Amino acid sequence: MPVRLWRTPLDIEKVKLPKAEIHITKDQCNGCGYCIQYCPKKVLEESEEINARGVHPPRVVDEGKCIVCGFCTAVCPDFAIFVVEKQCEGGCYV
Amino acid sequence: MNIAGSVDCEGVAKFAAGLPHVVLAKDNRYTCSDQGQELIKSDVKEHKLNRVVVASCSPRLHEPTFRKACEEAGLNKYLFEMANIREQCSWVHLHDREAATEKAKDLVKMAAAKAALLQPAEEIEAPIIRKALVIGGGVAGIQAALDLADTGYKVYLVEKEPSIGGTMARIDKTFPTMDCSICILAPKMSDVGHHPNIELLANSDVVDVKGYVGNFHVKVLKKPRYVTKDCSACGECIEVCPVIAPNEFDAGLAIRHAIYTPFAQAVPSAYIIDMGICLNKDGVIVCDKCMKACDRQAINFEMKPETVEFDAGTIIVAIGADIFDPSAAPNYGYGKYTNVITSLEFERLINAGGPSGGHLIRPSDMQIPQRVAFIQCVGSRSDKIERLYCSNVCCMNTIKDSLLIKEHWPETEIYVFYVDIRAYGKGFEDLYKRARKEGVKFIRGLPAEVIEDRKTHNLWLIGENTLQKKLYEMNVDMVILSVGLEPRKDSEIIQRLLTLSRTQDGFFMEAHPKLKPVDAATGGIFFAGCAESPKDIKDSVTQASAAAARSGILMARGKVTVEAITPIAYPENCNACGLCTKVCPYNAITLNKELKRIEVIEAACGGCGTCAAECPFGALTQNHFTDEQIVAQIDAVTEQGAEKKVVAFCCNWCAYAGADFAGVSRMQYPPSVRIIRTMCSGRVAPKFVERAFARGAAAVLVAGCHPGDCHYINANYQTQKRVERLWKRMEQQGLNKERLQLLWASAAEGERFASKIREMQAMVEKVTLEDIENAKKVFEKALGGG
Amino acid sequence: MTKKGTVLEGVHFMNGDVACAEGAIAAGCRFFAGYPITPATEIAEHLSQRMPEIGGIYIQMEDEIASMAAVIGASYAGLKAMTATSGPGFSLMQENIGLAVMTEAPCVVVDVMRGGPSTGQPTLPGQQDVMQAKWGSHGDYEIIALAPSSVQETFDLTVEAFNLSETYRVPTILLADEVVAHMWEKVVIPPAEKIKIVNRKKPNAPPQEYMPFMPDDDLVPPMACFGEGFSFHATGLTHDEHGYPQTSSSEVQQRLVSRLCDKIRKNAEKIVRVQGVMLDDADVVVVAYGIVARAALSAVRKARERGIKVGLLRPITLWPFPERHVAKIAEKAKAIVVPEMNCGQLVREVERAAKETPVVFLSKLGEDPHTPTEILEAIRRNSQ
Amino acid sequence: MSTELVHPLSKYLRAAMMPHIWCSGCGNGIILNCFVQAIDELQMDLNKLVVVSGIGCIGRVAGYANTNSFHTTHGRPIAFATGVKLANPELEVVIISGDGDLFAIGGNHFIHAARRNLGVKVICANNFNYGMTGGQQGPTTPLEAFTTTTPYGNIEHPFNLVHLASASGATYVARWTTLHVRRLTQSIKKLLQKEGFSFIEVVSPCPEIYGRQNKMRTGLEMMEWFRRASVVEHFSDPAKAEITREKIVVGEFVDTKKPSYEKLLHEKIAQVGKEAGKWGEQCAS
Repeated sequence: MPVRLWRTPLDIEKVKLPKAEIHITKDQCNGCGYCIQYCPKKVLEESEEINARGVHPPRVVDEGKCIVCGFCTAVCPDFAIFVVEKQCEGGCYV
Repeated sequence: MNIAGSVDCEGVAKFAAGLPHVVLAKDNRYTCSDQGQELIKSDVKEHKLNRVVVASCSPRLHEPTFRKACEEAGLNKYLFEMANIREQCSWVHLHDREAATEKAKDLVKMAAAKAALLQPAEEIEAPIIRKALVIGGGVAGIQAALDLADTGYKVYLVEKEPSIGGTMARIDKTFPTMDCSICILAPKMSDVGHHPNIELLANSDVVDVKGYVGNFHVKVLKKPRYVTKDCSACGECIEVCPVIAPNEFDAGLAIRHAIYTPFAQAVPSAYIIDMGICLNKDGVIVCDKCMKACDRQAINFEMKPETVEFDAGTIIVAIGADIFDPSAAPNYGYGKYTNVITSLEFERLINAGGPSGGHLIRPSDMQIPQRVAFIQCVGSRSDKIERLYCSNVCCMNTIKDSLLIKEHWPETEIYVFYVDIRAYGKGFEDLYKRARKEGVKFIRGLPAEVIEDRKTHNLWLIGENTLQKKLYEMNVDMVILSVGLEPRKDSEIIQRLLTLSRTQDGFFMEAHPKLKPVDAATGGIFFAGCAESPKDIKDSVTQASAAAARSGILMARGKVTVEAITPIAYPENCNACGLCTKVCPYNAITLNKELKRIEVIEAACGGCGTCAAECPFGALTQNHFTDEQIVAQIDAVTEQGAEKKVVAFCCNWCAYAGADFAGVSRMQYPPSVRIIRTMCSGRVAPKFVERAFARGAAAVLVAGCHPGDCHYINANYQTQKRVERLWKRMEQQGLNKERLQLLWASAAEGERFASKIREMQAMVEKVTLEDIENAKKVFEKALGGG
Repeated sequence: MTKKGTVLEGVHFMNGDVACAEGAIAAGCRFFAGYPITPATEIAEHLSQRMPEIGGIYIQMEDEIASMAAVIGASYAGLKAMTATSGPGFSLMQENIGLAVMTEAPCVVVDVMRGGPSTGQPTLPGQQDVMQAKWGSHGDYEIIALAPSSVQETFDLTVEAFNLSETYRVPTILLADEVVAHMWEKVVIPPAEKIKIVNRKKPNAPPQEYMPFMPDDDLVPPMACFGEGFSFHATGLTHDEHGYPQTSSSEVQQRLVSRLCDKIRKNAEKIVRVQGVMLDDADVVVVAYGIVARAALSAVRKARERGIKVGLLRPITLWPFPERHVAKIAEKAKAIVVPEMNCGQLVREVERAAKETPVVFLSKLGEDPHTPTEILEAIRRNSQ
Repeated sequence: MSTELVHPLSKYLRAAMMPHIWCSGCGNGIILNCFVQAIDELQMDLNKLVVVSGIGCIGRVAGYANTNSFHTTHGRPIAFATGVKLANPELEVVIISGDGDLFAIGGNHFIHAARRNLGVKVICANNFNYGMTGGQQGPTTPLEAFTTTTPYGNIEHPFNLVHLASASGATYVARWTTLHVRRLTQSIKKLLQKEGFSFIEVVSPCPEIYGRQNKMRTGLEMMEWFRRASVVEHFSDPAKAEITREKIVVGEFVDTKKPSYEKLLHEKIAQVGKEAGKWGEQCAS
């Protein structure tokens, strides 16, 4: 019988998933859009504001969705974004 | 009074005595018994008999028995022939003694005619590869693999899941003894993992099987785990993996990560990455947390699927069964009401290692329920959802579960809604009694529906108590659906790969329900566990050991004797057209261009005889099913009253077995049909059909396995082509093509066969003498030779 | 001929190429990168034997471009480095000589001059690279070039070349010629401790404050090397004192390029060396360098025997050009005779410095250097 | 989303030189990012690290990495690095430069350094053209590609860099794209720990100059091409790894061991001379 997640798993409270703090150095962003495109959780989007380099830096849509994989940090050609793991009491829960 | 009940055996015997070549005819009871066999032996010796015909049951049942008797009497076993006057006569014409007797005479006459032309033959022997393939790593597959490996045979155990263990690994306790399921299974699992004779291919699929008994060539696709053998199962990677999904093992009641191990005792213990949910797609590593966490660098995203090839002499099919998905029975609200769970979900809840740590809790509020209802036969014994069979394990499982609840929370009120309670096995009844003593209430009559109370998430059960003839409306905290077992979704794949047949239920069909319960009809293949029918653990293990023993017997002998039903070639007639090489499903015939003739590899020959049917020059025929012998049978049938008879050619594995099954099930059909057995419908040469018509037969039936189920891979596709060609010809010649019928009927489809005969009978009655004459003219050429 | 593992000393008979190689070793050169070319090949051959003996590096590169680049790399990694070639290879080195100038990499380039242009006369002497030595690379810069006229001097000037390049952080060119290079003569090598050796200035600022191109009063910045704890950047682009590119700042370009020139120009007096013979009363002065100066000297002596008041001025430093010395003798002299194995290169500098004093040019091409007789003839003609 | 925290890698960059000069979507920044990440993971001694670059957009990388760095003339970084590495073998010398610099004007130095198995490490940013000079055809420009000097389509066959490198004797050869940042970083770590001549080709987007002329106007379009076309195949035949629109074989091609040139050289010196091993004595004094 195929497993369908129609019922909230009973141990969901026990699941520790990292919580993120996303830091964007807006004026260093050059607007390539890689962080937005390749974020596996689609946490980022292009903002309307225009930065010192005349581009639209990314904006965080939902920090809660971020799982701190750090790909945005690694793929950013301008060192304009980085993510640190939030420190919660005994780990953060879903 | 198997036969004599509806056939005048004495009369038949008298008739037989008058047949050409017959020097002795006897009426005797229980000829298959030892005394019966002794009688045959002594007569052979005494009367210097050189051919023997027995008219009794189906050759599929006792031909080996009588052949053995002949051999012991010094007569080559290929000089024996059988007339099937039970399954295909007495049992299907119970209420027409006269017609049944007439038919029996015909059948004997046909057998005698064929017998006169039988030739002694020696069986050739092919070596058997002393390695076995076991498909499926549930308790049945594990047991079979261990038994064979301990006997000393190399075993390839193929499991499609990442770990072996199957359904048993997920169960908490076993009935009736209340053993801890995983505690008794885990040691066997690790034995498999460590056994020097077992090569475990987990997370793998069998994708191709070629060859024949004793000489199978197997291709297995090993799906990548993305974790190498270096994995020490330390679990560091799980800690950091940020992706989660419902955990199959806990029936979705708990979560797992993208990298995971199916369960603590998994074998092999190496972890696996679920690429369906892992973030790393298209060869791009987005998240490398697990790689960073793994000291042993056991994670390798470059792993590709690999194909493993090996040879095996025997195959054990132990693919198990699926568990019925109750959302197909919407009236119980599964999938809607959180507090309606399945018996498997119950197992995970009550299991100390499960998501609730062994506490039976309501998913809605995590509270321990006070009132619990079990509903039986969910997915069993119901025509509404086309599950007509009993799933065999659910009753006892529920009784066991109810006792488990009582054990932990004696105060719980438990109601079991059932149709019948089937506690037939050893120790089962005691358990049932205990449950009742503990206060479990058994109520006959399944609820019509279950309704949830929006606020409390309690459940209302509404139905009729069929014992008290009273309607009930009952409120409980939790409902447990006792779900049934059903054939694996992917059964067709294995069926096609191994050319097996399945019953209407969809489970695999054994060679004989009584005498060959673990053999498949295809040589060298055996069944274990729920693949063949729903079973509890004990029966699965028993059958597994049986299957292991059966395949062990073959391998111990070290060689398989190929029945002497291989082609005979007459090179003088052969003009090297190569048609036979094209139709042979086994590539057992090769064309030697230099010598301008064909060569037959007998060990590779499956014995379908389609080559003989294809050859236009009479350069090929089939041992024991020669043109002459079959023609003799046709002539025998059509000697008298042909215009009222249906000449049927049935393949040994499906149609003929189906006809037997009709007999076993006492399905009644008109007596006008006379069955000529060939190994495969592919043996039926057009000239046989033509001859039948030329000799005035009212109708002809060619019957074989369903396309795709052919026991000779694809030989029955030739049958179809040939029949279509004949139909075309009949149309051109202004004949009613209805008179030639083609039927695909499996060994399980007795009714299908019976109704086809009924339908043809109706048609036969409309066939006029003029029609018969026209057909005679059209096909008269076919009378030459034979 | 040499004692293994030591710097050579004592009296030896050797040719100019070998003397140059031994001079480099004596000066502390521990890296040589080169490419075979006549007539400089023997320098490479000799160093391929000697360098390993004294723990130095010898490598034959894929071409002269690579050789020059490698030399700069070795210099930045802290070794005294040298390459040796002849006209065609010298041409290939020019771009990276410019890089050495721009990044102020101390190094020595030996150019054993042969007949050009192009492949020309590989086995015959020439003095045709004098101007290339000064102007060969693009852009404005000053450079140091020395011209030995004997085997002994080849040894001495090679040591001197290293000292100058280490002092001023500028590539220094030893402009020898085929005759000096292949001529065998007595060479006296003093004991190592007697040989004056100069090493580049090291920074005394702490790493975090260190600015790789911030000059001292002598306009020369102290030099840190890779791996010494000063992590710094150097580039061929116009750069500020941090070494960071400033490609569009006129002010930085102004400051950098003028300093690169001034550190030589303003120190010219300290750098320039000439040899003067019987100049005090000279009416005629012969200005000659390299092997030609040897013929000139004997011509001057013969002329004096005949009572002609003639003297010899031999520039040892061709670049920076000894302008003041020439101007001084020009004040008294009636004529200046300049014999060169080219169509007139250094003579232009002489004319510029001599002002009104007539300058007679004696060209010689495609054979052995001028003979004393030829020069004597010229002296006589111009002494009336 | 505060920004008071500093980027974990900022200590490896020369703050004064940031932000860099590269265009939006240029892959050079990603290569720099992966390079310093690798240095960080290896906890390398920056004082022993020398980054050498040549001319071209990526040439500026030497200035950005906060370590010993030298920006040479066009095509000559490997030749310069040869001097550095031989003069002080304890230095880890990494050449980071472009395809034109390393394989057109500098091609000779590349093959000879590889042949000698000089222990320097080369990271090549392959952007298929001369970006800094405005997008001219170069040694890696694909057939039929458009550049400012192939207005009718390129008729020159491009170099297959991984094949060239392995044929020339490199002991480590790998190719990644700027999308494969994780693998690239791991690969660079491996490169930095190899003894002999090692080479990584990084296929890198140049949307502003190359992309525009070839129907890939943005970095994203070029990265999507990499995602579509690249197949990870370790130790496949480099000869069959030409880069096409349809397929970019990425992965490790060569990973072998043989003594480096400087190792053999200094063994000779030790055996011949007495003073071997006194490196930088001139500097030290």
